[in-house]
Amino acid sequence: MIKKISGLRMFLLLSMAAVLLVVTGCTSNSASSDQAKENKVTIKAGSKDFTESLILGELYSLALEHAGYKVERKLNLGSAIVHNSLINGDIDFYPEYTGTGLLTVLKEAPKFDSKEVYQEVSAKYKEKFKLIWLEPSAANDSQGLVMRKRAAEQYQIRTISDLQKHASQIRFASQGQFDERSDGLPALVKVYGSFDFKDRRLYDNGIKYDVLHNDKADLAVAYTTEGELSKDEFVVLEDDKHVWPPYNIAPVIRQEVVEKHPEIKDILNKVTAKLDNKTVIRLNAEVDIKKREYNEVAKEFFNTIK
Amino acid sequence: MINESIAYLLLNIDKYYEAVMVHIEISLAALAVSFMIAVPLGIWCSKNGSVSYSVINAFTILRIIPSLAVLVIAMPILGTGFVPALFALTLLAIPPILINTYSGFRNIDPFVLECAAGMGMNAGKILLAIEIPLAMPLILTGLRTSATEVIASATLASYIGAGGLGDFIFTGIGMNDVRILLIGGMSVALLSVLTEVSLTAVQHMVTKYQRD
Amino acid sequence: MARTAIEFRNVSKQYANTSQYAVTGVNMRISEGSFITILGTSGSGKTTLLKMVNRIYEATSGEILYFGESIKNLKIEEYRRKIGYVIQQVGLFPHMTVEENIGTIPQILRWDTDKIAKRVEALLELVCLPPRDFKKRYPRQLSGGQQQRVGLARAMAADPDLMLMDEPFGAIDAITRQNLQEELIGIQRKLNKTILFVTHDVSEAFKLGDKVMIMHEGKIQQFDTPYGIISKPANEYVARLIATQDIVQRLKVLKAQSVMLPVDAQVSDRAFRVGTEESLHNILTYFLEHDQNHVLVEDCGRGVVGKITWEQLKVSTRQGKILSA
Amino acid sequence: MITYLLRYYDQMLILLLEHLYLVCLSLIISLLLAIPIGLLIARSKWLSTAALSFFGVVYSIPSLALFSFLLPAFGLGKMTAIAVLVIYNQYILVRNTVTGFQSIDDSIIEAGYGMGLSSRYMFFKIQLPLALPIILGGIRIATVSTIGIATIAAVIHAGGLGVLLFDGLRMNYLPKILWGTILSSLLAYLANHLLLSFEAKAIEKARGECRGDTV
Repeated sequence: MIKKISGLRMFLLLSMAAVLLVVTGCTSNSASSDQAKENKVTIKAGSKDFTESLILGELYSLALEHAGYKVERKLNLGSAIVHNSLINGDIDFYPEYTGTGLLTVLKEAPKFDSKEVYQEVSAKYKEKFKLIWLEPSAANDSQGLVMRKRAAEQYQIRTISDLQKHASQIRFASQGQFDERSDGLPALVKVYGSFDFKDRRLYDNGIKYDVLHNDKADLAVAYTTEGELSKDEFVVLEDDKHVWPPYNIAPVIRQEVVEKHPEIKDILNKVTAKLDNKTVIRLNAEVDIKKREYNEVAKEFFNTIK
Repeated sequence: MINESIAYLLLNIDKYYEAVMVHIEISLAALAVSFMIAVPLGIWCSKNGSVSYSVINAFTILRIIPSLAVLVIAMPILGTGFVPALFALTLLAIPPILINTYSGFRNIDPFVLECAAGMGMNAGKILLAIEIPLAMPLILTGLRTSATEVIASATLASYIGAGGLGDFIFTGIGMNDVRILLIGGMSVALLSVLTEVSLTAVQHMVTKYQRD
Repeated sequence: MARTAIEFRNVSKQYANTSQYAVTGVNMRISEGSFITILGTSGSGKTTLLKMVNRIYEATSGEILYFGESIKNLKIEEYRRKIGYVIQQVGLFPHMTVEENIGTIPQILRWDTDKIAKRVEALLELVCLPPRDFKKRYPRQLSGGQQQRVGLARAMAADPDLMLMDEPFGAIDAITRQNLQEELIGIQRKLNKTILFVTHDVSEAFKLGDKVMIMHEGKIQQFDTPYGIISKPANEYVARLIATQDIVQRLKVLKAQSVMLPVDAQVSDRAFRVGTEESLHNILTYFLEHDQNHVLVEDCGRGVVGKITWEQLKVSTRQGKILSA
Repeated sequence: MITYLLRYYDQMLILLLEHLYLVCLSLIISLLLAIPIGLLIARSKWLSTAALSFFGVVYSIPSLALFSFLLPAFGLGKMTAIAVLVIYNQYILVRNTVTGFQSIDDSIIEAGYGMGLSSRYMFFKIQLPLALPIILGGIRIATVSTIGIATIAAVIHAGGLGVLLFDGLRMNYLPKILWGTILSSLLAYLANHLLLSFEAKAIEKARGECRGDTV
């Protein structure tokens, strides 16, 4: 009997060892690019946990690898912890949105000029966190509220002000954090007044367009570069009282990393320069609508710009 | 931290109340439906030796499927909200009740049944007056196991819009806000413990005859 | 004179969380080679007394000596290996074969395999289980009686000087129990072990014991031969205990030896002859069936040693009855 | 579905191996903790009731919440996941260890000690083999539930098959969800099967059953 136990243990140990070997083997394989140069510096790349951020995180990682860096990917982090991970040094950079930096991280008042917002966040980030904002993208992935076109027409809702008036007839599909985040519903309430929705339910962010499509809700939170918005079925409400600042994309990177390896700036900026709204929506759509893997889509796009 | 949690709770007491109600509602519904399916099925299995093996095996395999997977996979078919969550949770709750009903009936001393039949009871009377009361303690144990699992797993239903206390956990994770998480997590644990305690009390009452 | 195997010196036992003593102030000596039965109702302290001998329970006060040495000074495991221990529930190890069960202690004592195998076979023969059929079986493949036989064999594996038996036949049906009792008597005769045997069954106690120890409320009420107890109960309790047995039952436990009148070896009477161990019950039956008024008692090897008459049987029976009433 | 498999089998394999790694490592740690705890508390009725109630309450905390509670302590990734899985497993494993040892008939223990067997001998040769079927049953249940709960660990970036499920949910993409389900269920099924065969052998051994020759 004792023999049998040790047999079981042995089996577990062996299988564990095998797993370890394979896992480490695989990750190191994918990390080392085909043209590793003399500098074997490892950069830890992060991203948030939604499609666009994943694609961008992967895209920047590919650019660094192409330039001969080793990249350790820590993609798919929760939006709420990614900033702290960066400060802690768990990651070295991640793609962030200027508006999010302004409202959520710095908790400043909203501003509406892209340049102004960028200047403010980059100055304050450097001073407060020793973090550097690289060049921002042309793409602007603002927050928004999206409705099914039919419902919007039915209640004649075009702007968020209209929505506020008809809120009691509207079913809202939230994803939890929007109700709590300072640049989410609380910000809207401050500017537009309270929203007494007929119904409010939480759904995973990934299924919100399905929920709208299946008429389980009328209204959802949107990001303006989402692939689904390319469809005619949905309409984004106009933020007529300007709650939301512009949300341009830029990698935020730790100061010491940039100082040690200044050329990283150019490598990443070159990628950001290619990102306009059309491109980002197209990339998102490849993943969310055509159901391809984000790393594949990123690689494909990178091959066209390198 | 606890104070902050309580402050948040008081601020959102309406939402909390609704979430608790929805959580209880969905758990109770799942338990009720699975009880109504599993008990008759278990009885039937205990009397039909040949099928019992395959039925019980099938449900044991179903039980192996992670609850998250059941939930996510039910969604494209059954849509979002209450129905798929109920479906997933019911599937999760059936096996313990089924298996315990089965063994509860199987464990009854055949002499007792022989006596009852000898006294002139018909099959229906034996079932109601003898078999069900004797199997009840084990059936309730199964119900207890199911209840714990259902109450804990009902939090996952938040992902597909079924509401409940999972909303707090879900939001708490998204926000990385421990206050909100604490409210959700602790409430579910409390709910589960309360259920356990009350079902144990019921079980105690039902098994009175076993003590002196 | 036989040595003293076990001696109790003012032994008492009080369980934790109770105010009453389970056993109070027991003093006694048990000589080597004797078969002692301890008789009492449940709660009388009989099992406690027994289990203090192999230190399953520790005495609260007093001292128990094993061949003159205090058992507290002996290494507990080595000491227990010298004692055979048999309990009502048998306690065979369910995951070991009969052979492995019996061989447990010899194996620990590092006997060589051959010796163990031989020992196991001999013991199985002794308890009337053909080794070939039973060696490889597991306990659950045995009947209750067979299990207890294996238990007995296991207890004797390392040839202990002393056997402790706690109601070993309590859960066994009447007929099997009779057989086991007789086999046990035979084994004891053959091997001359010292046996302490706890039982609540009066006839079993009287049938098996050279001497019977009657326990009540933690105290020894009487410690004497079966005949001594029946003819002179020490007190009311003992009298009542044996009175619950009817006369015929009592005759079953009385042996020819205990009431016979000694006679000269040269008797040429052609009367019916019985052995010294024959029960008075059988002799009475003989008188009633054959219209005879005496039998001769014969000891194998020594010839006729005594005589029992109808009158005498009546007297001894009445004596027992009057004294116990 | 098949196209998805053909295209991404390498990624799926990595996730499967990650899952295996999570499950194996947390099971080993769980066992190393649970068996001594079980043995320690099995001696006292009071202690075992108290400890099991405590583990029972912990067990009833939803996994999603427990994962996030431990985030500050262990950080993102596998560490937290393993900690949570180990904590959950304690309930099942400790409970079964305690039951396993307490279910041994008292007469067997008494007979063993009465014969003069040492505690060490009693533990390894008598008690452990007799308690083994129930302990193995606990290990089996713990393994299956660990495989299930480990899918949720993807939320805290611990990898594993849950990534397929959550990504599928994020992309709202059925093949991914299906493969996640199939792989995790298959893993659980195989583990269940494998451990069941060990268990059957242990039961056979503990009960003393041989092929055929019952009386």
